[in-house]
Amino acid sequence: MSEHTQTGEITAAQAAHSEEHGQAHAHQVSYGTYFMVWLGLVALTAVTVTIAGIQLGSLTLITAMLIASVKTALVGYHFMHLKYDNIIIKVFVLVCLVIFLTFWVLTFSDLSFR
Amino acid sequence: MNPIVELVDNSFIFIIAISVVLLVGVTAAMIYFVFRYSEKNNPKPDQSITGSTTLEILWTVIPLILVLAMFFYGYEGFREMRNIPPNAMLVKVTGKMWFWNFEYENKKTSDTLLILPQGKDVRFELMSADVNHSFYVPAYRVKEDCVPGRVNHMWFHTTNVGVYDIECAEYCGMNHSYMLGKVKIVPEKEFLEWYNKIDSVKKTDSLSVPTGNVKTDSLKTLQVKTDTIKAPVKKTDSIKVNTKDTLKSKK
Amino acid sequence: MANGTLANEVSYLEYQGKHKGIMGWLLSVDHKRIGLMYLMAILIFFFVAMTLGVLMRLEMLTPGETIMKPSTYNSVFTLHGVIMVFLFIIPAIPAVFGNFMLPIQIGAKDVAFPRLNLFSWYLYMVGAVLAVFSLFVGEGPADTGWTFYVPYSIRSAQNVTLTTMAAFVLGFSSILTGLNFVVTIHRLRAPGMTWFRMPLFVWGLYATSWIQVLATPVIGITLALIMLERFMGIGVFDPALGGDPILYQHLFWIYSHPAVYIMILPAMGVVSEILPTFSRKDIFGYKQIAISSLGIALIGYLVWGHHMFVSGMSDTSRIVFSLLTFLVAIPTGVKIFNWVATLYKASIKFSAPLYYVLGFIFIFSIGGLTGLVLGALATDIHVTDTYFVVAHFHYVMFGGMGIMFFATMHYWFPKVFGKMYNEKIAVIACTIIIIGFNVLYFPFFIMGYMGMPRRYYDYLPQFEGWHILSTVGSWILVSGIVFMFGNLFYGLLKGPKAAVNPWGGTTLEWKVPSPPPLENFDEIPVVTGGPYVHDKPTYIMHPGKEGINTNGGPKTINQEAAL
Amino acid sequence: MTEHSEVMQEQTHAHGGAHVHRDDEGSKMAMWLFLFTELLLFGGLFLLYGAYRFEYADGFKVAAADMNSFIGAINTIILLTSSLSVALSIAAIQRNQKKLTMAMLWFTILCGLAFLVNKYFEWSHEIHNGIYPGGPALENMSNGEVIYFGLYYVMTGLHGLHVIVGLIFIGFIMVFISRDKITSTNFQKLENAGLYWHLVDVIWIFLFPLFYLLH
Ligand code: HEA
Ligand code: HEA
Ligand code: CUA
Ligand SMILES: [Cu+2]
Repeated sequence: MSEHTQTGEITAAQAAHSEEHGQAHAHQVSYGTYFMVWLGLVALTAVTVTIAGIQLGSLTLITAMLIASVKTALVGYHFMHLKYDNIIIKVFVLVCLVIFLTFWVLTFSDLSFR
Repeated sequence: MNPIVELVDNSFIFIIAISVVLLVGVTAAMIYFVFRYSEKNNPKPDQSITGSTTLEILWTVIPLILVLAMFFYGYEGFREMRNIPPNAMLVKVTGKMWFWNFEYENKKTSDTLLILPQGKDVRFELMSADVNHSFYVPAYRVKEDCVPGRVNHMWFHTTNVGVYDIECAEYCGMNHSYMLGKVKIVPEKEFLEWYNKIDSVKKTDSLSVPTGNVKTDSLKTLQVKTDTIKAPVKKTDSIKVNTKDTLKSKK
Repeated sequence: MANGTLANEVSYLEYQGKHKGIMGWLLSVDHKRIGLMYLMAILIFFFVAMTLGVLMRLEMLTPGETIMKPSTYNSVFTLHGVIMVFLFIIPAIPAVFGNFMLPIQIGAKDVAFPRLNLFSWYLYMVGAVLAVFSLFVGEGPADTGWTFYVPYSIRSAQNVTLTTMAAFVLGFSSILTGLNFVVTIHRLRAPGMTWFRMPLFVWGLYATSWIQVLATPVIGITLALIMLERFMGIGVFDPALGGDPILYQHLFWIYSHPAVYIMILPAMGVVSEILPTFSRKDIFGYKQIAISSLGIALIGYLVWGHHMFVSGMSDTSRIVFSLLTFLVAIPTGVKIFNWVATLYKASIKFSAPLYYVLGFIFIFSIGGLTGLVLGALATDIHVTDTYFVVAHFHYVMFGGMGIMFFATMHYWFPKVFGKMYNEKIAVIACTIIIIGFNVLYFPFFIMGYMGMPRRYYDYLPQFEGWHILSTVGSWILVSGIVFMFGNLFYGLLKGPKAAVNPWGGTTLEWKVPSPPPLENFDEIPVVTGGPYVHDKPTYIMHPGKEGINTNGGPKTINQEAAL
Repeated sequence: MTEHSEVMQEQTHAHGGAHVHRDDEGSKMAMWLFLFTELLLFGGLFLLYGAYRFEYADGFKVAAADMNSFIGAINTIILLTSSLSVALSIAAIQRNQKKLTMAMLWFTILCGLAFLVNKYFEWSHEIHNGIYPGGPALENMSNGEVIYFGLYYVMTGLHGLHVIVGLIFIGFIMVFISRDKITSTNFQKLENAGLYWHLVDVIWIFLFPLFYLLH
């Protein structure tokens, strides 16, 4: 695993550049913020469990997935620091998600019409 | 005439014709340029040529139109293949390692040899008893996989009297290449005579034909050599009928 | 600085570091040495798989048993396919020449993660050893075809587990290489090397790397599931337990279709390098070629279902996949047309690499255009799983990527080894290869349309003539290939020393010595223009000496480059 | 100019990672790319889950009724909390609070272990009841249930494996911190470990409702 964290060489341009955002991208987030996010996550967990208890039919799955997505967004945005990340990382994440989504859509173009 | 065969062959010719034109064009231009603009003939290259928006648009849009046409032709043939006539006669086809089993509507069964009346629409329900197979009749340009656990469909219209090859086109183990069969098209009267005979055909039925290059003994060995195969399918009753199929019969 | 210059006079081949002799290679994290280690390993497996191919042709020379039993034949084509796909064609150009040239072409000293790079090589070797191992233990190698379709792959008593494990490990090697390249391209470009000043080979690798990262994990999990299914019977793919074999095919092709563009995009990148060099002229439509690489990669994700047109997939799905399939032809066509247009009003120096490229354009077009026959529903249903498909993919894989691999070996030979080969013999060998290739594979198209199914040990009498012709073609091809490798090998041992820039290339690798020094550049160059400009220099090789302030002038460019 | 040529000189001497300039941004990018591969690795399984859930909706419901959603919920909270502590450890190292950083990471490891212990009891309970691939209880179950449990074991098993890998990753990071290899100005390794841990958390966020809350 440590292989991935190993730093690489960089060229002059980036070396000069890194003073701005290559290295010390230390955006300090207050402990309180993280705590609030955690509270939100726990609350959402409670909501999912409660909703699963009531009979909502096909809505159960949809709400469960919606809540899970919101939780993921919270984790990604705050805990994983996507909020402060370079735009390029955000684009990467988007590309990955879009491609993953197309796998679903196209597979279900088979399953749901079979 | 058989409409599927015609549609398949026509779309093949259509695609190949366009392809040949493109291939010849590209190759000819390439070879011409290599000679015309060789070091000797053109010592000074024209460095000002780096691209052309007009050309880029042309060779994006024209190919787009061409491929959409190809798609459309392919789609038309496909629609015919999936458009099963409602009163087609039904034959259930089961692929087993490594032979074909056919069951007619009156429960008459036959292995390897499929006898059909001339000039009829025939619908096939394709099933498998073990692994994937693919029921392929090159003369009618159709094939469809036999997948364990489900039922697939296929149909064709029988035309000329004669004997045609059946091949298994999905790899299914050691004797995949010997999983052959024949479809014999006979005049309707002759068919009905055979069809209404009570007992099912044996492999050595008088109507059977030598199966091409397959040595007769290889037909005998078909079922013995199962040694490379582990346990057979556990529940054979799990084959479910595919009710949600989009291919509604022709109204 | 004096120290650095000294170190740079020693080529990477001669450099003696901490470790001497063979360990200096096996533990080297230098991208060039790793590239060469890949080359050795890959060539060995290429020879093995080619030999298997020739053996198959021998078996098909006569109907019935010629030299092997049916079960042997089944293992042979499986191993041929697995080795060709996972051990040769996917890693070949990226792992060998990508590793070697990518850092140099973007003006960097190494890839972003040199140690990870070495680790990928070791993973590759582990996968390779597993594949070879499967030959000798238990019941022998898998006999499922390289597609490992269930339920046969669950039931077969052969060593399917080992073979899938090999493919699994190789997948991770491929992922890590891709990951390394993406970061390298984003982070290590020399000052002034904007996205649209990158050589097109780099663009090809960039698109390829993204496919490696985003598609390969899917096959990883799929193959792992096959292993689990064999060990424990978890049921997800076993129809006896309710599993759906068609779902397996979806997962397999979600990776394996994009994988065919992993195979071809780097090769197309090399085409875009060789053409401007020997045309002595800028490439035609640089941006379109660059973007079309991304286009192919992207659309490549959407078409996997065209391998399943007769599997029992829903009709809606078949129609959607067929339509999407045709869209890939557009960016590919854009590339082909731009390449041909590059030759227009050029000043062409005819040579072996260029000859291979011309062969590529011709042969790959045949392969690609017949891909359209497969993409159209009606025709595919007739020819799928026949020799038509076998012909198609040998035309695009061998005739496309394989031929370009040969071209690449010739083109960068002087740079990699610092030696020259015999040009005349190279041209003759290329001619024999192109002729042999077509005699070998063109009959497959005809047989396929006549209804000769693939993976057939035996065949019906109507195909005999075509099979004989094709087997004869394989002998012509063998002689051409032996000739070609012999020539290269002789050049390696006895060839004259190569100049820094024997072809008059314009990209950065032609600005460093042949073979390149350990760290490629003693000073990171500054880029001032496009990669294929022939009439003026577009690189400043010693910005320090010339007193160029790389930090001052092209600031905006730097910012763009940093993305 | 002066500052710049220094950088380049440094580059000249450096080789093979011996004395190289750091590129945190590149390191982070690599980590994200690696997370994508993890995501798609699980993605294949999620796709299978979706497909079979679609095909065998009833069987899945029957099977899920067996699951103890209480344990599932507890485990969810445990993982969420461990995610918080990893995030806090990064915030702490930024503020140069080494002790707090280490404490937070210890806490994370404890959470991870608690999660695994819970999983262990859950699995052994089911295995005890004969519910496992090829187990006696599955004999009488419908196809949907068999596949549900097949996927359950594979997905939670693979996830558990990731928890273990994440723990080892964090363990290494703690060694680095104690040796001051990771500091308030050089903590990308910790950040990467955090990213990995959060991904493990995110996957569980989906596994939980899919396997436990399906009544
Ligand atoms: C290097 C690998 C490679 C490449 C690049 C391609 C490229 C393409 N492939 Fe191929 N393919 C394979 C490797 C590859 N393939 C393999 C290995 C298999 C079999 C797997 C197995 O089952 O074992 C396969 C199988 C396969 C099938 C399934 C066949 C079947 O099993 O039934 C199909 C179906 O659509 C297909 C289509 C295409 C298409 C449309 C392209 C397109 O990308 C081609 C685009 C190129 C051109 C179109 C030619 C050049 C363009 C012009 C000259 C411009 C003008 C063009 C037009 C106006 C149209 N391929
Ligand atoms: C890059 C990919 C690649 C390449 C280059 C090749 C190359 C060849 N292939 Fe391959 N082939 C595949 C990929 C490839 N194949 C795949 C993926 C399959 C599908 C497998 C499956 O169905 O699962 C397949 C299937 C396949 C089949 C179909 C099997 C079947 O369906 O029944 C056949 C049949 O003839 C065949 C033949 C050949 C031949 C004759 C060569 C020839 O080109 C080989 C030429 C060989 C030489 C020219 C050898 C020269 C050199 C030496 C012998 C050594 C000399 C030594 C020194 C100089 C030191 N291949
Ligand atoms: Cu049955 Cu092939
Ligand atoms: Cu494909």
